Amino acid sequence: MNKFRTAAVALVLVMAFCLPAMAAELRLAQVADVSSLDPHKVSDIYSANVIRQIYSNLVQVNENMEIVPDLAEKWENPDDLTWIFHLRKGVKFHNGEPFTAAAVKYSIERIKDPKTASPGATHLKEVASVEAVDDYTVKIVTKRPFAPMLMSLTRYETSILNEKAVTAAGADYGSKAAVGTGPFMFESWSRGDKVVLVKNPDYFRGPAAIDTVVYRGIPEDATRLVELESGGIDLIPGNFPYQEFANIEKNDKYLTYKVPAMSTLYMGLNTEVKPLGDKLVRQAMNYAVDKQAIVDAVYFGFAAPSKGPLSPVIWGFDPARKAAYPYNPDKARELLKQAGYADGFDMTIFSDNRTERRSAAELIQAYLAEVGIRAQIELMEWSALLSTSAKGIGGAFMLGWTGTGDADGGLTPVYHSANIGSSNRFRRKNEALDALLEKGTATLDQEARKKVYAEAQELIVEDCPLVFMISQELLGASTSKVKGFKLYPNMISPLYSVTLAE
Amino acid sequence: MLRYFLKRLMFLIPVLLGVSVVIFSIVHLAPGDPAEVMLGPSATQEEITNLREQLGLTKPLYVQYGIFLTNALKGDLGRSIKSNAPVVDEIMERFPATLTLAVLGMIFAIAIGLPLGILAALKQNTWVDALCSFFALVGFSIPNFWVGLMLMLLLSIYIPILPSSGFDSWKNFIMPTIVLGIQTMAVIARMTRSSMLEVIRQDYVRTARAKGISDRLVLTRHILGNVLIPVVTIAGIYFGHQLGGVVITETIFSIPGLGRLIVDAIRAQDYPVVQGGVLFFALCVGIVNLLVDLLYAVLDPRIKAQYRAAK
Amino acid sequence: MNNENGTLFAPSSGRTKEREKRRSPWWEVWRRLRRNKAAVAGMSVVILLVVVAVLAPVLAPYDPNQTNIKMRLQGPSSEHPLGTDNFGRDMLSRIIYGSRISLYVGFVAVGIGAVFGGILGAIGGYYGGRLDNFIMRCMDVLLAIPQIILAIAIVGALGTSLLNLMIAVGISQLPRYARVVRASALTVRGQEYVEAARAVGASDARIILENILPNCMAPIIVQSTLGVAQAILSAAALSFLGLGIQPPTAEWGSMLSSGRQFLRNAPYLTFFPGLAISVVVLALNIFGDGLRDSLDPKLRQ
Amino acid sequence: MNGPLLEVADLNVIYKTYEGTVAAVNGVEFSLEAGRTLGLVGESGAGKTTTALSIMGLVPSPPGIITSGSVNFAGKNLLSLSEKEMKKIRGNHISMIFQDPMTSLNPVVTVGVQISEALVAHQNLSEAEAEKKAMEMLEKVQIPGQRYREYPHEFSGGMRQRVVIAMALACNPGLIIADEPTTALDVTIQAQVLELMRSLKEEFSTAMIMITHDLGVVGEVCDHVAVMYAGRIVETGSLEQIFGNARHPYTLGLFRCIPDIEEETSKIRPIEGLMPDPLDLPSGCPFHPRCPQCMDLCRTVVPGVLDDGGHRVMCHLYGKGGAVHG
Amino acid sequence: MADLIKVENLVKYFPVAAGNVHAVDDVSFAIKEGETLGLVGESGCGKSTTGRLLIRLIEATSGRILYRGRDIASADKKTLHDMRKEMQIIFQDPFSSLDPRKSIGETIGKPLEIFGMGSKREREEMVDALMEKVGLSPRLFYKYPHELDGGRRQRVGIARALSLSPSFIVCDEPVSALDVSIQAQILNLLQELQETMKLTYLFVSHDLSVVKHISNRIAVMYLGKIVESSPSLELFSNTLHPYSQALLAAVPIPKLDRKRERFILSGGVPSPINPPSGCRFHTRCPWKMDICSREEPPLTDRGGGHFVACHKVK
Repeated sequence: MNKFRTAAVALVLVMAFCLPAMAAELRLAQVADVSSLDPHKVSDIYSANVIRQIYSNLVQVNENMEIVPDLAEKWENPDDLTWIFHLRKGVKFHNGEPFTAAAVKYSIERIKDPKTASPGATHLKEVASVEAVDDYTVKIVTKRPFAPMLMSLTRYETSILNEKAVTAAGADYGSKAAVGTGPFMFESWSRGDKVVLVKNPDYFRGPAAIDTVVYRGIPEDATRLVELESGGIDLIPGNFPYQEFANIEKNDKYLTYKVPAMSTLYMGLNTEVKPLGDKLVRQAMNYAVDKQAIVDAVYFGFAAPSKGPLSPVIWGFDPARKAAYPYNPDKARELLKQAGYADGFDMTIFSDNRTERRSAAELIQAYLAEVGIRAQIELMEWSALLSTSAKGIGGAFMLGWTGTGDADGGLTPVYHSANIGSSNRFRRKNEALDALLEKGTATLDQEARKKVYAEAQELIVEDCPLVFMISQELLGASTSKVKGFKLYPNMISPLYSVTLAE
Repeated sequence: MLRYFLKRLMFLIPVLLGVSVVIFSIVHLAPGDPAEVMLGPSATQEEITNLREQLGLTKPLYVQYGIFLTNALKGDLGRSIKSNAPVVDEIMERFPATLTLAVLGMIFAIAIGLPLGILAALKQNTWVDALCSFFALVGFSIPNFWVGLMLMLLLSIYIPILPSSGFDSWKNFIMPTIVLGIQTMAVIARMTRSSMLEVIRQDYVRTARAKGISDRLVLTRHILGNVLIPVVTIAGIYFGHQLGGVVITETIFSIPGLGRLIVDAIRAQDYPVVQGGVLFFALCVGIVNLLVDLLYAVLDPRIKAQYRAAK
Repeated sequence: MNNENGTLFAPSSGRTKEREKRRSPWWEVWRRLRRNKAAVAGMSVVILLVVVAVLAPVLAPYDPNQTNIKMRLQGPSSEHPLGTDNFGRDMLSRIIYGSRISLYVGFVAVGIGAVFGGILGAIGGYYGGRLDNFIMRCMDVLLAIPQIILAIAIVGALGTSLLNLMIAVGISQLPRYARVVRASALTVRGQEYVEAARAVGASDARIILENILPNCMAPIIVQSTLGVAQAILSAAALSFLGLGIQPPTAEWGSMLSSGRQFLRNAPYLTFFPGLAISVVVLALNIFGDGLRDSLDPKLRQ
Repeated sequence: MNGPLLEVADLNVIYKTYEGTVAAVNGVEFSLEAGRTLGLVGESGAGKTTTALSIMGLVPSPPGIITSGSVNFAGKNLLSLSEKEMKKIRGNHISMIFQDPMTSLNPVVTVGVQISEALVAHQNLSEAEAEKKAMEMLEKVQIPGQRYREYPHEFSGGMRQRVVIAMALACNPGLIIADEPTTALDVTIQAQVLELMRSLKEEFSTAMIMITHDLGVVGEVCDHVAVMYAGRIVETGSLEQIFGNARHPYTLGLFRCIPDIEEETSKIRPIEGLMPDPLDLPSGCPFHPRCPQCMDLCRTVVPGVLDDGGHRVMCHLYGKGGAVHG
Repeated sequence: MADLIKVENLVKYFPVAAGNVHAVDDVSFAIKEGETLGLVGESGCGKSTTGRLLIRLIEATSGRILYRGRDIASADKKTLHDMRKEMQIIFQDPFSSLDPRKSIGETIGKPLEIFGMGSKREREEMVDALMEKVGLSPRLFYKYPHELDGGRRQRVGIARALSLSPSFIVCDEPVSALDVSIQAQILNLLQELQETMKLTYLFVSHDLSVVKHISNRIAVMYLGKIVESSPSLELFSNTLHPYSQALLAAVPIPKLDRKRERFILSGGVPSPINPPSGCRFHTRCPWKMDICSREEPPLTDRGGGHFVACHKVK
């Protein structure tokens, strides 16, 4: 009896000491709270980050943006239209349901169902049918040869869901329930404040090292940083304020992370607006802006002048490319003269109010003024900017592009003339380019594809329906106790391998 | 009297209806489209149209309003376009933070403003009065977002004793409470002072003093009772004002409240959330006004009699 | 009946009578105002600000929009007394130019609010009844929506621009003018001199123009002075939230907003614009208070 | 007690305003025996209310300053008492009734409490005892005692003034100062209230100063009359002396101004001119610019006081003049 | 002399939340040209309302107002406008009856301007003449009301009323806000003007001695009704209605050795919203009979133009 009591007390004591160490909790701050945890219903990066921890896909990308197996162990193309995936066995959803091919079929069909109105449907629009050959084999048939298929399946939008969980939660799926096969399970979400995840002890690669993940949304740069310093959070996975990065890099209390981002910033030109339809004028504008100055002033050096329409980390980027249009105001003036605009002209730059874009616009305005182009800045709400620019905005517009990680996703929506009226905001039809882009999609041989895209990139740079700006870098920071965190170029970094040191 | 309040409650209905029309028109007038926001820059026309249909945005505006109204009458404010969660849930999850802030701000404002105003009035035309009045005037004049930033600079960065975001512990509330309450505090102090000065001049105060009762009794029984009526009015008005002020406070201190929800929703054109949120705010303002009216009846027997007499 | 056409009072012998000097009631107000030291100080600051705004090109040491990346985020120095911002623009020059926008926004927004609110209030107050009821219910609706949210929604709908910002602030201020004017119109309407004007055959329009409005001026002026202060604050708040002012226009609220990201390294970017707003608003409020005291008929006796 | 209950001597009160210094009360002197009633008559701005407030120690300060004088009440100079000692006098030994019954009652406190608080403050009564006494006082002014818990707005104007009277009489003071207590009331109500005051004064044998502009009211309730003009008492005496044999031109003028209701045809003869500007009082006799019998002397020299068997007149017509009295 | 103005069954109800305020309830009287009718009563009895109804500053609920035989209660806008020249009003409160933002000259000249009389210059001279007429120095032309004392302001009000040379003036308690010495000046001025300009007055007042002094006839009002009306002297020598008697007895008189009976009414005036049935005075009347609460006594002539509405008086 006495022994038992001593043991019990000892146990309690041990537990008391161990508990804080055992309950390893990782607290992260993003710019915003998630909007939903239903992968088929969201399109924002902050939700994507959390979704990435909860769900798995058939395939995934690693930190170099290379495609690696996830729920599919291997895959093959019996012909140009067919994709066969062999699935991992013994995987369980967080609700205990087994993962089978039926789940894949359900998920893909749910995305494609117009009733779902999934923002991710675009990634699977070439899919003609999905078929569960057996419990662990899935066959996807595309409408035409579709090379970017695998990249599409890595997207968070194409995460695999469990039908039973979705049906059970009904309309509350994504806000009160989220069931995947990922390393972390959904625990709670206090709207506007934080999402709490706990580790999935049954994760197919083995349980994660950390027990709890808390995602918070802190919109203010300064506040996020102050929170990191005061110990309120452990990790800022991207969106670290540029102006503070140099300081924190020097501080050995913190670990910093820096990778080139998939996204680029550019100033689009509506080529239907005079005189932006004139290629000489567009080229002049490209030469007129000192991109390095924007890198320095807006990004505090954490970016690089664009070498073309694609970021260097996108598959298909032509490594031979040099910076597009280096700063050359004299040439710009000359081109303008050639185009008949020696005295410059008036134009408007539209932007939303995000600091980087607005600041870049202000600098562009100053540089354009030096070659005689009188630009006015007009700020709009993001929604208005998207809508108006799709319909043809009255001038230039500041926009960024991330794409899918594949050259197709980086080029086709933006430059193919079929997308005029929606995502081709330059409203520029270039038949040669259209043909190249179509060819790129249909060519399954990856090396041949790369050549096609290199050609396309050159064509775009030359035609320049936009002013190329910069490819930015992603910055992150954590306290030094966070180990094993890798920042991914697509800004969606998995936390599975992260550990917390004492 | 109960009937009077029921009637007053009924009067809220046309106001809320007006609010819903105003806000519905404003948000739908805005260029842009929630479907486009949701689908992002890469969306095709087809996808956008599909989503618009799913969201019921292709119907004529008056039909949309009709649907909104009929559902709202059933207590259903629809679902957020962005998160697909019921707007009522969205609001209710964020309301506690906002309410806590607004109430704390009001308590702060009254706890500081009232004594300040009383002191200033009692010491009228002395340096104490000048100091109190100037303090109140400054509180009334400085932008609260600036106060927030300066407090944060001081108390989170230079002398890091208070957290700059979140709302988990009592420490989280100190700075937001000050930021939110400072203007109301100033207004209450000013109102208390001028109301005190007015009441002090009243015949009945002179009568009370002529009775030779103690100054304390004159103050508590004869002056304060009458001073409180305009102060309560102004506090009521500023409670509504504070509900608006939470937008800024919540932004600065990253507090997940209703103000930020509505502003984010306005920007994302999440119509149902905007409509629901603003209506809810209007309802709060209405209810606070009603509470103020109730307080009048407690404070002033004349008003109580009016309520009784009202049919 | 008596003589027609008032001939009973034959013009008296020429204009020989000496009259005492005209001293309008405003003179009285001015005399009282002059004695109020605080109000004079407030007024001086406001006047100074107007002068600064007008003479901005002369006073500002630099072009407020001249970027100079090499000189960015320099702390206060003799060259740049208030430092430079993230583009190397001189903060002092930007604050000097910012006074133009702040005053402009303040006065135009109040103009919009006061004119429309005043008209609605005067109509409601003078005619009363259902029209009044309807106008006031509309004002209730506007009041039920928190001002800043209403303004954000309006700017969201109309688009971001200086004009729209002023309209938004003006509309959100409208109810208070309507109420103030209505209240004084109601009081004035009940005065015997309005009855007297009707007794001598004055029309409604004449009464509103010649009796009601001039006698509502005091509260309108006071409210407007304080309203300018409030409008400057509201506009700054909207700019702070990123609505309203187009870059690179120097405006205090948006300067404060963009300086916020440098709060840790360059707090002077937020400190000085905030201080500028505070001083101006404080001055206007002090002046408005003084004006109220000078105009208050209760203190006249 | 020997000597008069109240003796005011050489009282001077000024108000400092932005416009300048207002000489509100200039060397006022009078006395009042216990149980008697003095009517203090004059037009607006004559300094009646300021005189009353000086006795109560309630002259608003700033802007008011009592520059000199003494107010002896029951042997004590009230002007030299501390505020604390004054509090023991106010409402207890001297109480005051103000002009407007609509504003002199606190709207948010029950009339009962307003009556009883003086009792609690001065007579060491418990709340319950004070309540009982207050109810008695209400009955005394012909208001049912059970209306103790009602608020002022539930009473009519006449009843409110009776509540105020009850309040003033609660501690059975030696002196009541009534400042135009019936001016705001209709004539029939005024008659009721005056009647009530008269009978209560008898019952409580209280001395009273009745401030009024209405000579008729003076005639109804007063034993003595003091006529004020521009901060001075220009004539004082018993009711018979003033009403039967007024001597000062201003007093005479006042009587002639009032249409006589009992005569078949009445002639009124107004006093010409206007009240002097209190910021800039005329030199000499303050009444001289309006006086039909004005002499050269009047313009420069303030007349002294001629005392004729208690009938005191301050006019050059009746004395050798020159010296200011006292 | 003929009746200048004749009022028949004049009624004015003000609707309020709790019902109708019976401000003026079936009142009839006439005023002869060049005479003064004194309308006397306590506050709230409807005397001022009657005055305002007469010159149509407020619209009557029903009843006829005949001015020189013409019904003006239903006159159209144009006629009404012309009528303003004939009928004017002097207000009680010398503070609120003058626009504080207008100089004395403007205030007095405004009616002339409205009726387009003379050039600006001529109008100014007419104003000077008017000011002299009412005993104001034309030097005060540019003064503002707040710079004047009550008596002078009242003179301004009188000058304004006289500017259109009317025949009929409603004097609404013109002296009750003034000090006695000034009151006498104004009363004398009004009498003087009446003689020189052949004016007809309706003189509304609560002060019996003033009314007696200035009026040819007096009507006593109680709760919206005329209870007694008679030639001035007759009313005082032979007061018939108990209310009139009480009113008369209540007036304090500044005289020694007066021989008057004490006659003090109990209670206050009932609410005009639901006035008592029958004779409205019955709740306070010392002579009250059964019939009084049931039947309303008609205003009947007791000889010599002395009308009284009382069941007891036979």
